[in-house]
Amino acid sequence: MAERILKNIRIGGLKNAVKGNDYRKEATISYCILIGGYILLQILTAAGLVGHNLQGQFVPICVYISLAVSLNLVVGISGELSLGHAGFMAVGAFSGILMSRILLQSMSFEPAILIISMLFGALMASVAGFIIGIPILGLRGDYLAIVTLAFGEIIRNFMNVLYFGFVDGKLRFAFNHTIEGIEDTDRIITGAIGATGTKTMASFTWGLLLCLFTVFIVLNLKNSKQGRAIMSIRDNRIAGESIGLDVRKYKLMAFVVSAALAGMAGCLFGLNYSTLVPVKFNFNTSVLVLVFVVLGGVGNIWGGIIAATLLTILPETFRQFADYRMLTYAIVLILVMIGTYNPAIKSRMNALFAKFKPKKKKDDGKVKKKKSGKEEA
Amino acid sequence: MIFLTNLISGLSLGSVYAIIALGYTMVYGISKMLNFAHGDVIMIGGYMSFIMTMYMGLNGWLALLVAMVICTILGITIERLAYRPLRGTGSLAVLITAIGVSYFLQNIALLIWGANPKMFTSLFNGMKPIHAMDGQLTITPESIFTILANIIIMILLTLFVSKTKAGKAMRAVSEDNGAAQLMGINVNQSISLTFAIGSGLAAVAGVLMLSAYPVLMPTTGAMPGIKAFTAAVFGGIGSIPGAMIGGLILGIIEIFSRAYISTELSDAIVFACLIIVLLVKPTGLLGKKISEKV
Amino acid sequence: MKKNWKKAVVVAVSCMMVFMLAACGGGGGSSDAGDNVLKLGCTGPLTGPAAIYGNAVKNGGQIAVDEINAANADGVQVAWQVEDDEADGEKAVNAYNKLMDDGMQVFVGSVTSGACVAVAEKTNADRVFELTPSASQAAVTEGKDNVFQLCFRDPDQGTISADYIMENFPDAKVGVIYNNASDYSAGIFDGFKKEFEAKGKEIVAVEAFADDANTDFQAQLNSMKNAGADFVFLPNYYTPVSNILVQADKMGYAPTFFGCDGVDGILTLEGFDTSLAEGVYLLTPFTASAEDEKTQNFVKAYMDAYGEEPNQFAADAYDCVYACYNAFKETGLETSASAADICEAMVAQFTGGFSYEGLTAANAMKWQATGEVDKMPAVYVIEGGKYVEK
Amino acid sequence: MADKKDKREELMDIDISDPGHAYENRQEIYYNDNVGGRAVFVDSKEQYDPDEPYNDQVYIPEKDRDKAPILEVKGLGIDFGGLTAVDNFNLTLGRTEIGGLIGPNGAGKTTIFNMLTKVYEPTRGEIFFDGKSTKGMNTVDINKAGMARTFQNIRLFDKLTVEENIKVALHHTTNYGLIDGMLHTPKYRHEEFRIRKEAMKYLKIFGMTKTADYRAGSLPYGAQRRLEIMRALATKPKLLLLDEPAAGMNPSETTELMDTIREIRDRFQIGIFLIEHDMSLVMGICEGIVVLNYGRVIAKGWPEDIQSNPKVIEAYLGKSRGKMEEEEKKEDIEDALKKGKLESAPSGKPDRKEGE
Repeated sequence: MAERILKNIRIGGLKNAVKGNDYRKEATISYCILIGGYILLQILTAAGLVGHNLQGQFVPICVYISLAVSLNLVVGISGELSLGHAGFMAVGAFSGILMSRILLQSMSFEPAILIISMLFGALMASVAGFIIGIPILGLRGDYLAIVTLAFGEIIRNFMNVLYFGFVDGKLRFAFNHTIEGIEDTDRIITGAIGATGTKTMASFTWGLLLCLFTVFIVLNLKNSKQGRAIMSIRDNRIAGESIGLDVRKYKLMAFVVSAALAGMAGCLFGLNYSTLVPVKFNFNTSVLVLVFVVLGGVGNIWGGIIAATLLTILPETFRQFADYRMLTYAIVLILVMIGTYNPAIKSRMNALFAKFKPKKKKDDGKVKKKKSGKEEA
Repeated sequence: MIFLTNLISGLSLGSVYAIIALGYTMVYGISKMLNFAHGDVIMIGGYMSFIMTMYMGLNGWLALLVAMVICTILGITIERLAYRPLRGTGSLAVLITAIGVSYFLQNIALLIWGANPKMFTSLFNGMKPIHAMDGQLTITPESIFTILANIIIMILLTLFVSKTKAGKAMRAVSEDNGAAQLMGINVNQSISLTFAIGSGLAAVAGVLMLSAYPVLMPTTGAMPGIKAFTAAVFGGIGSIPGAMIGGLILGIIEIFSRAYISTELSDAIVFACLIIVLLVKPTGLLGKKISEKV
Repeated sequence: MKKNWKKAVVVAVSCMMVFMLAACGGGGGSSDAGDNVLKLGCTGPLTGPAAIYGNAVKNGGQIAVDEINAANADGVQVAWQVEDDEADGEKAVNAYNKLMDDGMQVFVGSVTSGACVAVAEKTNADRVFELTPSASQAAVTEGKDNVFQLCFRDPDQGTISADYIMENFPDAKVGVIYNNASDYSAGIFDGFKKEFEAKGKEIVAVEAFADDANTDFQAQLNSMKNAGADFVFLPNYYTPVSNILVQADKMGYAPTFFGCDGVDGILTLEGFDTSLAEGVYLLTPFTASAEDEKTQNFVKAYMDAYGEEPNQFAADAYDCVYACYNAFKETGLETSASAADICEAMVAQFTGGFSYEGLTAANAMKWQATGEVDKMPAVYVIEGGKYVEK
Repeated sequence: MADKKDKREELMDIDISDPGHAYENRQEIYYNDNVGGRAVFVDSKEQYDPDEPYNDQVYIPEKDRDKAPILEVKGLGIDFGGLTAVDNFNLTLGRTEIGGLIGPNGAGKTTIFNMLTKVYEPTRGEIFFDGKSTKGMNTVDINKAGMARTFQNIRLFDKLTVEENIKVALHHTTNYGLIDGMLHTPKYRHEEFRIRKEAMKYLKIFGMTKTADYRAGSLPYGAQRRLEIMRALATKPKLLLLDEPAAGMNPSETTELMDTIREIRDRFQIGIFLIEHDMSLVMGICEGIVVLNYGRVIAKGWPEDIQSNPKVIEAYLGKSRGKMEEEEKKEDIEDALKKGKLESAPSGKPDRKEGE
């Protein structure tokens, strides 16, 4: 019996086609940036070329990188706009601080305390992500965004009335006002005053490990059955359902993993400062992380890493503008957004680059396939 | 009686939210973007009106008019310079730009008018509050006028959108940008007009809000902006009556939860109500159901 | 096409990285006002919702610095550098590090408590002397020998207020409206409540709010009214207090209001109808209408320079600069001394009976080893648009 | 390195002549024009009896004799806000049969597909898939039960590669959990390699191995259509629903597509139910055809019956024409029905109904 094998697709038909995502390349670039940056900065620090100001930002930069990468899981890979990432960061930070204080009563080995606290922070944040995730998964687009914003605010509001502390060595908590009979030094979390007396344990190396871990998890997830399912649902929800993908399950998965990673990052952030107030985790922080993601290119992991680093350092370098610092930052933000996304500027820049690289074939991206298809018919 | 007092202050607060939310909802309807700088336009409107009355010696109402004109121009300028270059590049890029604009407005206000708060003189300063039921029930002129203004704006806007040519063009653009263009509608003009109306309303909202809650600072617009955005989503973003209903309900929930449940958690309660509403009606109270063609 | 674009970004980004490293690196001092200069640094919110406090400290400190430099043209000069921290711990640490890069020797900050606790940890580790003008939380100085406060601690203010109220208004039914999202407000309320309950008295109504900007206070005020409160304690800054006064007036509710040092400044609020504040009590160590010569001079200089009346924060900063300057002179060190050396000597001064008479206390201020300041606040009442001492 | 090379070779060296299921029956069922009735379109108002699955006259391939028909639809109907879009739709489709659904634009064809796959919940009627009622199932359950579909307007996962598009469809047979996925455990590696091989097999069958690494959204139109069919097949369905597979194709591509569809049925031994406007395709490969107009079945039968059915011609022509004109047109349409394609005719309601 003769095989009826279909004719192969003509090569010519692929001249406008675009190659897909190269996971290995993406991973290599991401890890190289992280490790290379770490080594470079360590050398510069050892050589005394890095000032206090930049040194002090190492840990926050790492935290923001992790946050940007984890938010990318929701915004870029799952395709949902989340405006409440700081909420998960808050849950992770405060539960991590709480755990570290409890552990400090019986342990003194800091790396172990840090790791357990971070895992606990991740766990609590993922629980929060799960609780938040369930109701919102039926929502779409901007409605989902507003609900994440609302949850972020609820978490912060709730932190304002939450009190934790030791009374006679026992952990006690209360809502509103104060815990009966507590000594000032035994307070852990005091409502709006936040967490005080935290023992700072974070360091640049821990920050790097956190970043590597986050990138590892997110990139691996992206290139796995689950990640493909999440991206499929982003690209076409109805088609995803038609091939049997459980939309809610995978959206929830992306949301919970992202929350857990944000919780971990939040915990490291919390353990980098001796005090932490709930106001820190307001809408502005969520937006800040979103800015990293968008500026780095939605879905682009290493772009997010670079954007987070630059935008954390940028306001600090603008200190020389004194009173005009934040104004300058705002203007730069607007200009960079227009410069990166405006179609006219984009194509002009591309044309400019094409001149430098005459040998490389220009592919004009996705030409409207569907139109040409219909014309043929 | 306390109930009635709370209801009235809830309605009044809700009316402020509603007027701000109208700006959000119209802009969203036409350009599908969340204009997070809207709250800061309110603040600018407040400062303009303040300056006109305090330094230029203008009458409050005249100052309101000037503030409206300035905010309208501001709205159009923002749209032209910051949002138009990004049209058609996806809502995220514009969202971030809007946040950039918001920072910009706040910081420029800080530089010009300083960090010290100003006390806004109420537009209805000469009028006396109405006391009824042996002083148990108090109705301030601000409440009355805010609620009235909300109703009038609502009616005018509905008429504008449904009866006038420009309004119909706006609706056409918000339905289908490309098709509207093919029908010969000037899309740029329609969008500019929307921003103009939204920003003009922001000035009104700012003056009304500051008449009732008079502290004016560079960050004055931030929280009402977020609340109004919530209100717009509550009612179904893109829907004009939805914005009004959403605003009113939000105001009432906020005041009632403060009065009867907890002042500490009132914001959390407001947001929790929003979530519950969206669970029952995923596109808000009056929002259009999104149906995808299969 | 897209790839090329991304490469462009990468190139641009790497250029910027290099630039930034160059900008951030180095750590050399930048302000060279002269040889014999003591470098004071401060971080505070110069932008954002709390910008008013940071700017007041910046300006108040500048007045003191200008005075000192004018008076000692040949002696020790003072440099004054204030960096923005947006009232945020993370930014404050960054700002502090920037000051360190610029060669700061004595740290006069931070302005807000939350930020200050985070920075105090660093100054303690770096051995930099710290005197904060306005960070009033107990946690600021806790366990740190190098950190001192020039202001009252929040709970202490609450305690003193409670004592004053119980003594002078024994029959008052007291209600409280406080900001539960503000550490300052919550801290004072904490002390107030403790003291009140310790004395076996009852607060008839407690209501909170979460936003210092524009809030509708009718629900809170109604609750006060219903509970029959004829005395309302407002441990808040003057922004919400002015809002409360306006709204209370509109609803015709007129109890006796009692505020803390944050209420100072309410009379000079632009556009505020001062008649609404008539009869408001406040417990504060400083008012701009005080009639002693020092205050008058300070107020005049401030008005000339910045066109507005100084508030409590400005006065605290003024005092801080002078206290640090005086203490430094008494140590006998040269300005070329390292920050750590200055720190040890200054700590010895502050714990060893150094005293300073300033604007913000009726008595000469002295410091305890815990970092707390000993000073007495006074209670004022607003009468005829002026603060009148009680 | 050697290991890697082996793997790559293993990937490319796939034996696609592997018949899979009962491939040998192919000839028997292919172009089966056994007279006396077919499995398709038995107008079964009476209850389906599992003991006696097909009526005696129906020709049934040996292997299907003791099984229920793959799809049985009874009295299916749906209303959109009082408007009846589809009413009283009945159908029986054999296990390895190619059925066609035609009708003017807006007749409700895609709506029927949407009801079958539970994108819409039917207002009335029952659907038995593989002998089981699909009541209470959702789109995902339907696919898991073994029904896969393509879409009128192509719905691919545009930003994923061709290979990934197929891998996603192999999702349920990929056997590892979230933790394996996040940490890339040996289990992950093993399974990924297996499904990669399987994906390559589909690509080879459909002659698209070269496209494996390209983004699905950037492929030419014809390749996208093919990929969509492949993706549906990769979920290992028992019934494949194709919504206008030839839309936008030129005649030679359409011929190629006809071969493809037959090949799919023969190779995978599944039932196929398709919507199409291209009459040459429908008449060329469908063993049974149902014609829909205004949501109601107006004709059923073999291609030959449909071609000469006056109701069908009227549906495509419309009623309100003058007689002369009508005759003229009738010839045209008959001609078209016999030979080529008939894109669309003046028609009634829009294809899509807004929910509630």
